[in-house]
Amino acid sequence: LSWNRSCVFYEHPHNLQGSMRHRGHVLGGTESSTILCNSSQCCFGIWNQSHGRLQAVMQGCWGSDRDGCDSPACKTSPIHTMGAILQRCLCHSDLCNANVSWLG
Amino acid sequence: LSWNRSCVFYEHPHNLQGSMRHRGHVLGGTESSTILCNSSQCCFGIWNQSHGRLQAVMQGCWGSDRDGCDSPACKTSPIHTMGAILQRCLCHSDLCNANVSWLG
Amino acid sequence: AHWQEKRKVSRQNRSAGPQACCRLQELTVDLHYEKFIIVPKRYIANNCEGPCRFPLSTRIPDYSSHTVLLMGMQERGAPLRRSPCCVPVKYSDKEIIRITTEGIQVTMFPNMVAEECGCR
Amino acid sequence: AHWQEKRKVSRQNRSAGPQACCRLQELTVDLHYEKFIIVPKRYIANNCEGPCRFPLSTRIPDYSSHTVLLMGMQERGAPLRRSPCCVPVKYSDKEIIRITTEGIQVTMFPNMVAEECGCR
Repeated sequence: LSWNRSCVFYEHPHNLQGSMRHRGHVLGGTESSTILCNSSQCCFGIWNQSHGRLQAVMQGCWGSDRDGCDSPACKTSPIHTMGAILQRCLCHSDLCNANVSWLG
Repeated sequence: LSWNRSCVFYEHPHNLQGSMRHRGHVLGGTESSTILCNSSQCCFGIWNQSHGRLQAVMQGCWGSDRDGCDSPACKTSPIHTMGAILQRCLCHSDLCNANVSWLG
Repeated sequence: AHWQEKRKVSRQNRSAGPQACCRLQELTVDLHYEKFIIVPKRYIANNCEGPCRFPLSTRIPDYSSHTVLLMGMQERGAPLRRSPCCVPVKYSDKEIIRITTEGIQVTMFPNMVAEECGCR
Repeated sequence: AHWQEKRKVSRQNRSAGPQACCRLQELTVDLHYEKFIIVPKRYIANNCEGPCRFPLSTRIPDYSSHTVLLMGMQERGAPLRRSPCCVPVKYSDKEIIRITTEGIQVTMFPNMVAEECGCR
Protein backbone atom coordinates (compact mmCIF):
# COMPACT_ATOMS: atom_id res chain seq x y z
CA LEU A 1 0.00 0.00 0.00
CA SER A 2 1.98 2.93 1.32
CA TRP A 3 5.08 3.32 3.39
CA ASN A 4 3.11 2.95 6.58
CA ARG A 5 3.23 -0.40 8.28
CA SER A 6 -0.13 -2.16 8.31
CA CYS A 7 -1.10 -4.30 11.27
CA VAL A 8 -4.22 -6.15 12.33
CA PHE A 9 -6.26 -4.07 14.73
CA TYR A 10 -8.36 -5.68 17.45
CA GLU A 11 -9.28 -4.76 21.00
CA HIS A 12 -11.22 -7.20 23.16
CA PRO A 13 -14.48 -5.61 24.28
CA HIS A 14 -14.17 -6.68 27.93
CA ASN A 15 -11.62 -6.12 30.65
CA LEU A 16 -9.65 -3.62 28.63
CA GLN A 17 -8.85 -0.10 29.74
CA GLY A 18 -7.41 2.37 27.29
CA SER A 19 -6.71 1.79 23.63
CA MET A 20 -3.85 1.66 21.12
CA ARG A 21 -6.01 3.16 18.39
CA HIS A 22 -4.08 6.42 18.45
CA ARG A 23 -0.95 4.67 17.09
CA GLY A 24 -2.34 4.71 13.59
CA HIS A 25 -5.29 5.07 11.30
CA VAL A 26 -7.88 2.31 11.59
CA LEU A 27 -9.49 1.04 8.41
CA GLY A 28 -12.13 -1.59 8.08
CA GLY A 29 -15.18 -2.92 9.72
CA THR A 30 -16.50 -3.99 13.05
CA GLU A 31 -15.15 -7.52 13.26
CA SER A 32 -11.61 -7.26 12.02
CA SER A 33 -9.75 -4.09 11.16
CA THR A 34 -6.47 -3.00 9.75
CA ILE A 35 -4.48 -0.12 11.17
CA LEU A 36 -1.88 1.93 9.30
CA CYS A 37 0.80 2.82 11.83
CA ASN A 38 1.80 6.41 12.47
CA SER A 39 4.57 5.97 15.06
CA SER A 40 6.63 3.00 13.93
CA GLN A 41 7.01 0.00 11.62
CA CYS A 42 6.16 -2.35 14.45
CA CYS A 43 3.04 -4.43 15.15
CA PHE A 44 2.11 -6.12 18.40
CA GLY A 45 -0.23 -8.88 19.44
CA ILE A 46 -1.46 -10.26 22.75
CA TRP A 47 -3.32 -13.56 23.04
CA ASN A 48 -4.81 -15.38 26.00
CA GLN A 49 -3.73 -19.01 26.03
CA SER A 50 -6.20 -21.33 27.73
CA HIS A 51 -6.71 -25.07 27.35
CA GLY A 52 -4.47 -25.13 24.33
CA ARG A 53 -6.45 -22.43 22.56
CA LEU A 54 -5.46 -18.87 21.74
CA GLN A 55 -7.88 -15.99 21.97
CA ALA A 56 -6.89 -12.55 20.72
CA VAL A 57 -6.84 -9.85 23.37
CA MET A 58 -5.20 -6.89 21.60
CA GLN A 59 -3.60 -6.39 18.20
CA GLY A 60 -2.34 -3.19 16.72
CA CYS A 61 0.55 -0.86 16.02
CA TRP A 62 3.25 -0.52 18.62
CA GLY A 63 4.54 2.97 19.39
CA SER A 64 8.26 2.37 18.85
CA ASP A 65 10.67 0.41 16.64
CA ARG A 66 13.24 0.17 19.39
CA ASP A 67 11.58 -2.00 22.01
CA GLY A 68 12.82 -5.30 20.60
CA CYS A 69 10.83 -5.41 17.36
CA ASP A 70 13.54 -7.31 15.55
CA SER A 71 11.62 -10.23 14.14
CA PRO A 72 9.54 -9.96 10.96
CA ALA A 73 7.32 -12.77 12.22
CA CYS A 74 5.26 -12.99 15.37
CA LYS A 75 7.21 -15.22 17.73
CA THR A 76 5.54 -15.05 21.10
CA SER A 77 6.85 -15.42 24.59
CA PRO A 78 4.56 -16.32 27.45
CA ILE A 79 3.91 -14.37 30.58
CA HIS A 80 2.33 -16.21 33.50
CA THR A 81 0.50 -13.67 35.51
CA MET A 82 -2.63 -13.43 37.57
CA GLY A 83 -3.67 -16.97 36.79
CA ALA A 84 -3.49 -16.57 33.02
CA ILE A 85 -0.98 -17.25 30.29
CA LEU A 86 -0.58 -14.36 27.93
CA GLN A 87 1.34 -14.76 24.70
CA ARG A 88 2.76 -11.55 23.24
CA CYS A 89 4.95 -10.55 20.36
CA LEU A 90 6.35 -7.55 18.52
CA CYS A 91 7.05 -7.98 14.81
CA HIS A 92 7.89 -5.81 11.85
CA SER A 93 6.21 -6.87 8.66
CA ASP A 94 2.78 -6.05 7.29
CA LEU A 95 -0.02 -7.81 9.17
CA CYS A 96 2.56 -9.95 10.98
CA ASN A 97 0.40 -9.81 14.12
CA ALA A 98 -2.53 -11.56 12.45
CA ASN A 99 -1.50 -14.91 13.90
CA VAL A 100 1.14 -16.38 16.10
CA SER A 101 3.93 -17.72 13.86
CA TRP A 102 5.74 -19.38 16.68
CA LEU A 103 4.33 -20.06 20.11
CA GLY A 104 6.78 -19.53 22.92
CA LEU B 1 11.53 49.16 70.32
CA SER B 2 10.13 45.87 69.12
CA TRP B 3 11.47 42.42 68.53
CA ASN B 4 12.65 43.34 65.07
CA ARG B 5 16.33 44.01 64.63
CA SER B 6 17.10 47.60 63.74
CA CYS B 7 19.96 48.39 61.39
CA VAL B 8 21.29 51.52 59.76
CA PHE B 9 19.95 51.85 56.24
CA TYR B 10 21.96 53.54 53.52
CA GLU B 11 22.39 52.99 49.80
CA HIS B 12 24.96 54.97 47.86
CA PRO B 13 23.23 56.94 45.11
CA HIS B 14 25.73 56.01 42.39
CA ASN B 15 26.95 52.77 40.88
CA LEU B 16 24.39 50.68 42.72
CA GLN B 17 21.93 48.35 41.05
CA GLY B 18 19.09 46.89 43.03
CA SER B 19 18.29 47.52 46.66
CA MET B 20 18.07 45.77 50.04
CA ARG B 21 15.13 47.91 51.08
CA HIS B 22 12.74 44.96 50.87
CA ARG B 23 14.47 43.25 53.81
CA GLY B 24 12.69 45.48 56.28
CA HIS B 25 10.72 48.60 56.96
CA VAL B 26 12.66 51.83 56.46
CA LEU B 27 12.08 54.63 58.93
CA GLY B 28 13.63 58.05 58.92
CA GLY B 29 14.73 60.77 56.63
CA THR B 30 16.71 61.36 53.54
CA GLU B 31 20.26 61.43 54.94
CA SER B 32 20.36 58.56 57.36
CA SER B 33 17.67 56.00 57.94
CA THR B 34 16.92 53.08 60.17
CA ILE B 35 15.44 49.84 58.90
CA LEU B 36 13.47 47.33 60.98
CA CYS B 37 14.38 43.90 59.63
CA ASN B 38 11.72 41.51 58.43
CA SER B 39 13.81 38.49 57.44
CA SER B 40 16.46 38.11 60.12
CA GLN B 41 18.25 39.53 63.15
CA CYS B 42 21.26 40.36 61.04
CA CYS B 43 22.65 43.68 59.77
CA PHE B 44 25.24 44.18 57.06
CA GLY B 45 27.53 46.98 56.02
CA ILE B 46 29.81 47.64 53.07
CA TRP B 47 32.39 50.42 53.01
CA ASN B 48 34.84 51.56 50.38
CA GLN B 49 38.31 51.95 51.85
CA SER B 50 40.46 54.48 50.05
CA HIS B 51 43.47 56.44 51.28
CA GLY B 52 42.82 55.35 54.81
CA ARG B 53 39.24 56.61 54.74
CA LEU B 54 36.02 54.64 54.82
CA GLN B 55 33.01 55.64 52.79
CA ALA B 56 29.70 53.86 53.29
CA VAL B 57 28.41 52.04 50.22
CA MET B 58 25.48 50.01 51.56
CA GLN B 59 24.04 49.39 54.99
CA GLY B 60 20.92 47.50 55.87
CA CYS B 61 19.25 44.30 56.97
CA TRP B 62 20.66 41.04 55.70
CA GLY B 63 18.21 38.37 54.55
CA SER B 64 19.40 35.48 56.71
CA ASP B 65 20.80 34.71 60.17
CA ARG B 66 22.75 31.76 58.90
CA ASP B 67 25.34 33.27 56.58
CA GLY B 68 27.96 33.81 59.26
CA CYS B 69 26.26 36.53 61.29
CA ASP B 70 27.83 35.36 64.53
CA SER B 71 29.38 38.56 65.82
CA PRO B 72 27.37 41.20 67.65
CA ALA B 73 29.82 43.85 66.47
CA CYS B 74 30.79 44.84 62.96
CA LYS B 75 34.19 43.26 62.35
CA THR B 76 35.03 43.70 58.71
CA SER B 77 37.09 41.68 56.34
CA PRO B 78 38.49 43.21 53.20
CA ILE B 79 37.91 42.18 49.64
CA HIS B 80 40.33 43.40 47.02
CA THR B 81 38.48 43.46 43.80
CA MET B 82 38.35 45.55 40.68
CA GLY B 83 40.90 48.01 41.95
CA ALA B 84 39.07 48.81 45.17
CA ILE B 85 39.16 47.64 48.76
CA LEU B 86 35.73 46.89 50.13
CA GLN B 87 35.23 46.27 53.83
CA ARG B 88 32.14 44.26 54.73
CA CYS B 89 30.62 42.77 57.82
CA LEU B 90 27.56 40.95 59.10
CA CYS B 91 26.59 41.56 62.71
CA HIS B 92 23.66 40.87 64.99
CA SER B 93 22.89 43.66 67.36
CA ASP B 94 20.80 46.77 66.95
CA LEU B 95 22.46 49.36 64.68
CA CYS B 96 25.68 47.36 64.79
CA ASN B 97 26.32 48.29 61.16
CA ALA B 98 26.47 52.02 61.92
CA ASN B 99 30.27 51.94 62.05
CA VAL B 100 33.09 49.54 61.65
CA SER B 101 34.02 48.19 65.11
CA TRP B 102 37.07 46.40 63.89
CA LEU B 103 38.72 46.91 60.54
CA GLY B 104 39.98 43.72 58.93
CA ALA C 1 4.32 2.27 43.76
CA HIS C 2 4.00 0.16 40.59
CA TRP C 3 7.38 -1.39 40.84
CA GLN C 4 8.57 -4.44 42.64
CA GLU C 5 11.17 -3.31 45.10
CA LYS C 6 13.19 -6.04 46.73
CA ARG C 7 13.39 -5.46 50.42
CA LYS C 8 16.92 -5.81 51.63
CA VAL C 9 16.46 -6.53 55.29
CA SER C 10 19.71 -5.48 56.73
CA ARG C 11 20.52 -4.27 60.20
CA GLN C 12 22.88 -1.77 58.66
CA ASN C 13 20.07 -0.12 56.73
CA ARG C 14 17.96 0.32 59.79
CA SER C 15 20.57 2.19 61.75
CA ALA C 16 20.45 5.95 61.64
CA GLY C 17 24.23 6.13 61.45
CA PRO C 18 26.51 6.58 58.46
CA GLN C 19 24.39 4.12 56.52
CA ALA C 20 21.35 6.36 56.54
CA CYS C 21 19.79 6.69 53.12
CA CYS C 22 19.79 9.52 50.63
CA ARG C 23 18.85 12.70 52.43
CA LEU C 24 19.57 16.38 52.85
CA GLN C 25 22.54 17.34 54.98
CA GLU C 26 23.85 20.74 55.99
CA LEU C 27 26.94 21.97 54.20
CA THR C 28 28.54 25.39 54.38
CA VAL C 29 30.16 26.79 51.26
CA ASP C 30 32.94 29.36 51.51
CA LEU C 31 32.46 32.16 49.01
CA HIS C 32 35.86 33.80 49.55
CA TYR C 33 37.15 32.38 46.31
CA GLU C 34 34.42 34.00 44.29
CA LYS C 35 36.01 37.42 44.35
CA PHE C 36 33.07 39.21 42.90
CA ILE C 37 30.79 38.32 45.84
CA ILE C 38 30.87 40.95 48.59
CA VAL C 39 28.16 39.60 50.90
CA PRO C 40 27.91 36.98 52.27
CA LYS C 41 31.33 35.36 52.81
CA ARG C 42 29.79 31.95 53.30
CA TYR C 43 26.37 30.37 53.30
CA ILE C 44 24.60 27.09 53.95
CA ALA C 45 24.25 25.40 50.58
CA ASN C 46 23.43 21.88 51.82
CA ASN C 47 24.16 18.67 49.99
CA CYS C 48 22.34 15.43 49.31
CA GLU C 49 24.13 12.42 50.72
CA GLY C 50 23.56 8.75 51.30
CA PRO C 51 22.99 5.62 49.31
CA CYS C 52 19.98 4.96 47.14
CA ARG C 53 18.56 1.72 48.42
CA PHE C 54 15.35 -0.28 48.17
CA PRO C 55 12.66 0.23 49.09
CA LEU C 56 12.73 3.76 47.76
CA SER C 57 9.04 4.30 48.34
CA THR C 58 9.40 4.29 52.10
CA ARG C 59 12.72 6.12 52.31
CA ILE C 60 13.16 8.66 49.56
CA PRO C 61 10.36 11.06 48.69
CA ASP C 62 11.61 11.71 45.16
CA TYR C 63 12.54 9.03 42.65
CA SER C 64 11.55 8.01 39.16
CA SER C 65 10.48 4.77 37.48
CA HIS C 66 13.79 5.03 35.64
CA THR C 67 15.69 4.96 38.92
CA VAL C 68 13.77 1.96 40.24
CA LEU C 69 14.41 0.01 37.04
CA LEU C 70 18.13 0.81 37.08
CA MET C 71 18.38 -0.34 40.68
CA GLY C 72 16.52 -3.53 39.83
CA MET C 73 19.05 -4.28 37.10
CA GLN C 74 21.88 -3.70 39.49
CA GLU C 75 20.35 -5.92 42.11
CA ARG C 76 20.11 -8.75 39.59
CA GLY C 77 23.81 -8.49 38.91
CA ALA C 78 23.78 -6.45 35.70
CA PRO C 79 26.63 -3.93 35.98
CA LEU C 80 25.73 -0.29 35.59
CA ARG C 81 28.40 2.15 34.45
CA ARG C 82 26.62 4.78 36.53
CA SER C 83 24.65 3.79 39.62
CA PRO C 84 21.70 5.79 40.88
CA CYS C 85 22.85 8.80 42.81
CA CYS C 86 21.45 10.93 45.64
CA VAL C 87 21.16 14.44 44.22
CA PRO C 88 19.29 17.69 44.78
CA VAL C 89 15.98 17.69 42.95
CA LYS C 90 14.89 21.11 44.17
CA TYR C 91 16.90 24.23 44.83
CA SER C 92 16.16 27.66 46.23
CA ASP C 93 17.69 30.97 45.20
CA LYS C 94 19.93 33.19 47.28
CA GLU C 95 20.22 36.94 47.39
CA ILE C 96 23.82 38.10 47.23
CA ILE C 97 25.58 41.45 46.83
CA ARG C 98 28.29 41.46 44.23
CA ILE C 99 30.59 43.82 42.41
CA THR C 100 30.36 44.22 38.66
CA THR C 101 31.94 46.56 36.15
CA GLU C 102 29.00 48.89 36.76
CA GLY C 103 29.45 48.91 40.52
CA ILE C 104 27.59 47.16 43.34
CA GLN C 105 24.64 44.97 42.51
CA VAL C 106 22.03 43.17 44.57
CA THR C 107 21.33 39.92 42.74
CA MET C 108 19.21 36.82 43.23
CA PHE C 109 21.34 33.84 42.23
CA PRO C 110 19.23 30.88 41.20
CA ASN C 111 19.79 27.31 42.39
CA MET C 112 22.14 28.08 45.23
CA VAL C 113 20.69 26.01 48.06
CA ALA C 114 19.71 22.34 47.85
CA GLU C 115 16.24 21.97 49.39
CA GLU C 116 15.10 18.46 48.51
CA CYS C 117 16.89 15.29 47.55
CA GLY C 118 16.04 12.37 45.34
CA CYS C 119 17.54 9.30 43.73
CA ARG C 120 18.20 9.61 40.00
CA ALA D 1 28.62 31.81 33.57
CA HIS D 2 29.16 33.77 36.77
CA TRP D 3 31.43 31.31 38.37
CA GLN D 4 35.13 30.90 38.19
CA GLU D 5 35.79 27.46 36.76
CA LYS D 6 39.33 26.22 36.98
CA ARG D 7 40.38 24.77 33.71
CA LYS D 8 42.04 21.44 34.21
CA VAL D 9 44.04 21.03 31.06
CA SER D 10 44.53 17.35 30.86
CA ARG D 11 45.07 15.17 27.85
CA GLN D 12 42.79 12.60 29.40
CA ASN D 13 39.91 15.03 29.44
CA ARG D 14 40.22 15.84 25.81
CA SER D 15 40.02 12.28 24.60
CA ALA D 16 36.60 11.04 23.52
CA GLY D 17 37.24 7.69 25.19
CA PRO D 18 36.16 6.40 28.58
CA GLN D 19 37.04 9.75 30.11
CA ALA D 20 34.34 11.59 28.18
CA CYS D 21 32.27 13.83 30.42
CA CYS D 22 28.76 13.48 31.78
CA ARG D 23 26.47 12.61 28.90
CA LEU D 24 23.56 10.48 27.78
CA GLN D 25 24.30 6.87 26.85
CA GLU D 26 22.03 4.16 25.53
CA LEU D 27 20.96 1.49 27.99
CA THR D 28 18.39 -1.24 27.48
CA VAL D 29 16.28 -2.28 30.43
CA ASP D 30 14.79 -5.78 30.62
CA LEU D 31 11.18 -5.67 31.79
CA HIS D 32 10.77 -9.44 32.23
CA TYR D 33 11.02 -9.11 35.98
CA GLU D 34 8.11 -6.71 36.15
CA LYS D 35 5.50 -9.42 35.75
CA PHE D 36 2.63 -7.05 35.31
CA ILE D 37 4.06 -5.57 32.08
CA ILE D 38 2.88 -7.41 28.97
CA VAL D 39 4.36 -5.20 26.26
CA PRO D 40 7.17 -4.40 25.74
CA LYS D 41 9.64 -6.96 27.12
CA ARG D 42 12.47 -4.49 27.04
CA TYR D 43 13.04 -0.87 26.13
CA ILE D 44 15.79 1.73 25.78
CA ALA D 45 15.81 3.64 29.03
CA ASN D 46 19.23 5.31 28.65
CA ASN D 47 21.50 6.39 31.46
CA CYS D 48 23.64 9.40 32.25
CA GLU D 49 27.30 8.55 32.61
CA GLY D 50 30.63 10.25 32.93
CA PRO D 51 32.44 12.49 35.34
CA CYS D 52 31.42 16.02 36.19
CA ARG D 53 34.47 18.11 35.44
CA PHE D 54 35.35 21.75 34.93
CA PRO D 55 34.66 23.67 32.91
CA LEU D 56 31.00 22.68 33.06
CA SER D 57 29.88 25.57 30.92
CA THR D 58 31.51 24.18 27.80
CA ARG D 59 30.78 20.53 28.42
CA ILE D 60 27.51 19.97 30.24
CA PRO D 61 24.38 21.78 29.17
CA ASP D 62 22.68 21.45 32.56
CA TYR D 63 24.23 22.35 35.88
CA SER D 64 23.48 24.63 38.80
CA SER D 65 25.39 27.25 40.76
CA HIS D 66 25.20 24.77 43.64
CA THR D 67 27.05 22.15 41.58
CA VAL D 68 29.78 24.59 40.52
CA LEU D 69 30.35 25.68 44.12
CA LEU D 70 30.56 22.09 45.36
CA MET D 71 33.10 21.27 42.68
CA GLY D 72 35.11 24.34 43.58
CA MET D 73 35.29 23.19 47.21
CA GLN D 74 36.41 19.77 46.11
CA GLU D 75 39.08 21.20 43.86
CA ARG D 76 40.49 23.20 46.75
CA GLY D 77 40.87 20.02 48.77
CA ALA D 78 37.76 20.22 50.95
CA PRO D 79 36.35 16.69 51.13
CA LEU D 80 32.75 16.24 50.05
CA ARG D 81 30.79 13.31 51.42
CA ARG D 82 28.89 13.28 48.15
CA SER D 83 30.52 14.51 44.94
CA PRO D 84 28.56 16.00 42.07
CA CYS D 85 26.97 13.31 39.99
CA CYS D 86 25.90 12.92 36.35
CA VAL D 87 22.16 12.29 36.47
CA PRO D 88 19.08 12.57 34.28
CA VAL D 89 17.54 16.01 34.52
CA LYS D 90 14.77 15.35 32.03
CA TYR D 91 12.77 12.23 31.38
CA SER D 92 10.13 11.19 28.89
CA ASP D 93 7.16 8.90 29.44
CA LYS D 94 6.59 5.49 27.90
CA GLU D 95 3.38 3.82 26.85
CA ILE D 96 3.14 0.26 28.11
CA ILE D 97 0.46 -2.41 28.20
CA ARG D 98 0.03 -4.07 31.55
CA ILE D 99 -2.23 -6.44 33.40
CA THR D 100 -4.17 -5.31 36.44
CA THR D 101 -6.88 -6.85 38.59
CA GLU D 102 -9.39 -5.30 36.18
CA GLY D 103 -7.77 -6.79 33.10
CA ILE D 104 -5.53 -5.31 30.40
CA GLN D 105 -4.63 -1.65 30.55
CA VAL D 106 -2.82 0.73 28.22
CA THR D 107 -0.86 3.09 30.46
CA MET D 108 1.57 5.96 30.06
CA PHE D 109 4.29 5.48 32.67
CA PRO D 110 5.99 8.73 33.57
CA ASN D 111 9.75 9.22 33.79
CA MET D 112 10.78 6.05 32.05
CA VAL D 113 13.40 7.27 29.59
CA ALA D 114 16.31 9.56 30.43
CA GLU D 115 16.44 12.32 27.79
CA GLU D 116 18.90 14.88 29.12
CA CYS D 117 21.73 14.78 31.58
CA GLY D 118 23.21 17.25 34.01
CA CYS D 119 25.62 17.53 36.90
CA ARG D 120 24.00 17.89 40.32
